[in-house]
Amino acid sequence: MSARPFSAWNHLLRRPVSAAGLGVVALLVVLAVLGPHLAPYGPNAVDVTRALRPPSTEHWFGTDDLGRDILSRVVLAARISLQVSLVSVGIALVAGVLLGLLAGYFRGWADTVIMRVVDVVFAFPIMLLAIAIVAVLGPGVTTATVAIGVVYVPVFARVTRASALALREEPYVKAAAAIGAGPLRIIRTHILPNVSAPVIVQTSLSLAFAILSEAALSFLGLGVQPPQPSWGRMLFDGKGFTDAWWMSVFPGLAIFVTVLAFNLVGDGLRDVLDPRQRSAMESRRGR
Amino acid sequence: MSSTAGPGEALDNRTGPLLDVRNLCVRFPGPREGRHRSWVHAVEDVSFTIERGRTLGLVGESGSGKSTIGNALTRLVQPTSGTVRLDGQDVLAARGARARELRRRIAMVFQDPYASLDPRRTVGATVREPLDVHRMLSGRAGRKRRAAELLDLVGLVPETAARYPHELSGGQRQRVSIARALAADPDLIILDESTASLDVSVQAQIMNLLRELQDELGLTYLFVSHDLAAVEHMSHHVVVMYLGRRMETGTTDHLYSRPAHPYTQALMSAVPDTDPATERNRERILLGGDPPSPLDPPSGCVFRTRCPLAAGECAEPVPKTAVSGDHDVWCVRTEESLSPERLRRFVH
Amino acid sequence: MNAPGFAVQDLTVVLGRGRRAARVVRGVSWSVEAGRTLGVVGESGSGKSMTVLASAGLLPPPATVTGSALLGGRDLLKLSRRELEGIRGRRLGFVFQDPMTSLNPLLTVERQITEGIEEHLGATRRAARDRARELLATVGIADPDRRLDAYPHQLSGGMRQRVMIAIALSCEPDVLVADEPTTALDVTTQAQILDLVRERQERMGMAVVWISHDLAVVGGLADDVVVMYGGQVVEQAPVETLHGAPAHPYTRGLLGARPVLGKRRDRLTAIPGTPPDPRALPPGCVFFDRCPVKGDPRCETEVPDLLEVGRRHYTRTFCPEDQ
Amino acid sequence: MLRFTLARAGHAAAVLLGVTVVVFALMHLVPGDPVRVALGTQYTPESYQALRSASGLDRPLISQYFHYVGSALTGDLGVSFRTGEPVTLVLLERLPATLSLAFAAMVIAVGLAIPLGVYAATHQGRISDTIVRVVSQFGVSVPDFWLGILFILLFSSTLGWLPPSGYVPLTEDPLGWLSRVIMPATAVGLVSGAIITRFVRSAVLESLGSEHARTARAKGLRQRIVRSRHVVRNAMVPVVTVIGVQAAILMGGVIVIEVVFAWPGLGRLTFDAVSARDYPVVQGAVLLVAALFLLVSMAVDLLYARIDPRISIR
Repeated sequence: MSARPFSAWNHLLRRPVSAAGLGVVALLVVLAVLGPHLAPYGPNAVDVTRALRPPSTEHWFGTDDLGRDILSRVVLAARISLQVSLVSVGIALVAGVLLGLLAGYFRGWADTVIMRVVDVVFAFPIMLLAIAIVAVLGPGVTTATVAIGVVYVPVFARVTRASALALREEPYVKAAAAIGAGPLRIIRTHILPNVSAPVIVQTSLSLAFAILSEAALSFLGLGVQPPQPSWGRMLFDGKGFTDAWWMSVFPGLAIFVTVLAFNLVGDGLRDVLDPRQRSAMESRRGR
Repeated sequence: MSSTAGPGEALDNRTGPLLDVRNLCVRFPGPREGRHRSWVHAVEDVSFTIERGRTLGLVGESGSGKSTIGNALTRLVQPTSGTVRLDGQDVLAARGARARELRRRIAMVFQDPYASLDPRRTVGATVREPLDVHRMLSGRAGRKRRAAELLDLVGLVPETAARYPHELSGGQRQRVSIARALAADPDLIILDESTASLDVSVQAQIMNLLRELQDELGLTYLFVSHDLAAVEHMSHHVVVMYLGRRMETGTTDHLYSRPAHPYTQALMSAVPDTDPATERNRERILLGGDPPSPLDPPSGCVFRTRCPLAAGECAEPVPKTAVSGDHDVWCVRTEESLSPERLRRFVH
Repeated sequence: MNAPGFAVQDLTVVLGRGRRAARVVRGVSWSVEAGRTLGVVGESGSGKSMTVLASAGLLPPPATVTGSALLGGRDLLKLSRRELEGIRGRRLGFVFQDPMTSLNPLLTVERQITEGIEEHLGATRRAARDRARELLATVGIADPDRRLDAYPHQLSGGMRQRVMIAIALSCEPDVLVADEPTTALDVTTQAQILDLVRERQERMGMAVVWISHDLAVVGGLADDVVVMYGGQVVEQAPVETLHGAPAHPYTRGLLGARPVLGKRRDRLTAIPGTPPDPRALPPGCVFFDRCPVKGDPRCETEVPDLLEVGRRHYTRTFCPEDQ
Repeated sequence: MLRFTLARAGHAAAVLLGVTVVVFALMHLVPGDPVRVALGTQYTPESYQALRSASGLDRPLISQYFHYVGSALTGDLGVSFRTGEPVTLVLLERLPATLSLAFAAMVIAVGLAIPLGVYAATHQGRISDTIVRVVSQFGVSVPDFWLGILFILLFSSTLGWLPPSGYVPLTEDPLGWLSRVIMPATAVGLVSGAIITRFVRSAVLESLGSEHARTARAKGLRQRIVRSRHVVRNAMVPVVTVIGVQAAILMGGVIVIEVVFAWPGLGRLTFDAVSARDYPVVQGAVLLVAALFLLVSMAVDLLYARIDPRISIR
């Protein structure tokens, strides 16, 4: 056992599967940042004479119906995908954790109101609500980001509330209260550090779902707007070209690998950080 | 208000008891039945005092309300009625700085050494927390030095400060809990089943440590436990509780040698004797059934539904009866239970 | 020796593999005859429960068990899974520590009692129900008809443990293994359960293995006591001998550590330190670093043998207390 | 049990009321004037007024809301901006296609997940467990609409085994329905199935290690009985909840998959309505799906209470 209890990084990197997930995430970040310098062609370098070429040494992923290089578009779409999912999960994280803490630690009417609203939002299939929000606000990157963020707020609120509720009953939180520590101090020193584990896990898993949601919205024409490349929209465009399988396979593969990477990291984090497993371990040691 | 209680402070109060609890009631909302809301009577009309430097043992089985009393004193639960005075100051009515000062003076050690320390904070941070909360000892260095002193006091090496709870054994963790409780120079320490989840050999270490600390620092304890032998070992005075009520109170010596309440007698006779020979040959009082629900306690004596001596009069309110000077019992049949041939059953 | 007793011989249990392997039980031997009670005493991590769970095949897979566990002339460790299933519940009944988690929350009391009876005795559902009702009455549950249809959460802790005992005794086993069955209960309830087990044993004549951390509980119940520490038997004796003339420093420490009702002392004789880690056991006596005696140069380097120091009295130390 | 059912139904009704508020509010969040937007190039002051009063948009907001809820209760969800048809009729026409697809997907998901999850858990650490874990990890991460596209590429375009799209009602031509539903249902079902599989596996693992399972073994019950009566049965309690939650996620997947397979259900309808800014239809579809989902989760809770005797007590 390591000296510090939460050297999550080391634990994570020691697990080959999680390390692979982290590697892919790192690669994606590199693509997102350096994409324009790495892509062999411009995203909208239309060349109808080269339309619908299968994969070759010149165009590794082939070309689309307008002769655009699919590899370049896949690479350049990484940035927008990551951007939408990071920002939307960021919105959901901040709002959800705040609401969850408010509901879970202070209970009372705040809890009642927040949880009723959460129940209502949970009554909609997530995708449907996102579509409805985008439908109302008009399609585009910003509205898609907001829509995905809004539908994930309740997820974070629930996770945080559940942890806060459980932590409130922990003897060490009671011990702090018995000493005379005020609610703000207790939240800062005892609750927040201890809810962070499930919230971090949820963040990673939500990033995966957000990538999927963004792809689905863009597929439906409600997210990223052409001509800006996006994985979801590329799939929609390729749908009609049943002979040009590469138009459908590679953008989809990009989504799949990205989502898989975030899921692997999330699962790894859960195993390393999950408080239930940890406490189960400790109680076994205890008696 | 100075943060460290000097010997000259509050001399005027030194004559009275340190802690004076009167008519404490704690009720929790129970399930709702239609429009009628039922109440869990966790603690009903409990009074006791603790003299400075002494230990009061609060003994009872699960559901007796003994832990709720500890929680009420540290204001983890809000009492329904009653008063709590520390050195003559009303603890429950205090607000603001005064309330914080009173909180400083009442500390608590919890049962589960695995759950009562924050897994993400070092031992040092945990022990320093009361100092931080009460803004005692300005300066990091001063607080660190104090933490090291405290660890030394409870028999841990100073290096322990840098370690995390999961690296310690149960006994070591409980020592950390005690160091935390001592940090802010409290007058009263509530020990809520503080040795219950430790192994026998470690329990003894902790009980010895607590007694040494009491002698050294003049501490006052409220020792809450289900363990009759441990309570006898630790306490000067004892309160026996059942279903939120006092059954019997008295000095430890008197109460343990002449238990007057049938419940106390049953409780004592249920403790297995370490000597196999006496254990086999003695008669014991076996109680039938289980305690009634605290949602709907019986009228009069709450023990009457399981009491071997119960009679019709037990359904009436029970007056306090003095057994001797410092020994009271809440039982109208106590003459019955004091009869010599009944006593012989468990006095060996 | 009486035939339907239970004996473990040189039982060793290793949990996990490689560097993290924990030797939780090391060469434990004891036996108990029909109608007699063996108390197995030790603190957490002493291997007291592991010994019995391992011999009945109730440990989760990454455990290596060697030695033998003899019941009715058969070695349980050599039986196939199917054969072992025929022994468990039929000839070997179990009662565990926490009756809340040990009973299935989704099944009625009736079903949890009858399934074993149907399995082992081939009883019909109706016959099994009648038997279950009878059993509840014999373990002291009032109104058994109503309780048959109850779910565990509707019963009190004491009643749940009575149900567990009814299940364990349902097929009239040769051996009852009780693994800390009163630890989770209040002291008055504990007294009820102890009384019940004593009474049942007198009627049915089975052997009882009572595992506990509490020497006092075992004192009133057992004929013989085995004291375990760090996976080994450190002392074994008839109960009177063990309490009257304990030979091992650890046993003496345990006896002195508990406050005794009616016998007040200023200090308890605490044992300093903490029990050893089964993944990193000392080369010599397991108790060495906590031992107040350390009266022999071999203590630190050699593991002492379990030697006879009196009639049926064995202890594993280089410095047994003078008798 | 009756009291539990009533309490649960009361809760669902309250949430549904909240849902109507959200759905109603969505409509009124539309930047600009929805009627004007909807009319687009066909805008004339007369047609504007006509559509506006027909939709009740000329009244105060509160009264509009009560009117909306009142009408919804009587089954009136307004008229489509685009076709002028009653929204309720439009929705009812599309409902069977969606329900049959969702149902088929759920059957595939649960039908795969429970046996696979149980098998993996009872063979923990073996190669078969690893395979199930890897495949379900992939399944969780794959976008269902991409899976649908791949299916079309493989089974329709390349192999020519199945029709690439279209819909035949189940009642008219069961075999035709089956040949068309199999690809979209599998695409959605595999993803949900993967999520449920992982959950089943961990629930069964936990149940295998539980103390009551140890008691069952200590009774000498045969392994098969221990597993079916004590391990899997208890593991199903949390699994039921997850299946309920998955029903919602699956409905979301169905919307997109309907677009891929030109499946004339609510999803396709919503998609078209969003593109055409036909707000009453969007509103109606969202409300209907939310109501359906509430119904499902209520059914799940009641099922939960039937399995777990501890629930109905509360």
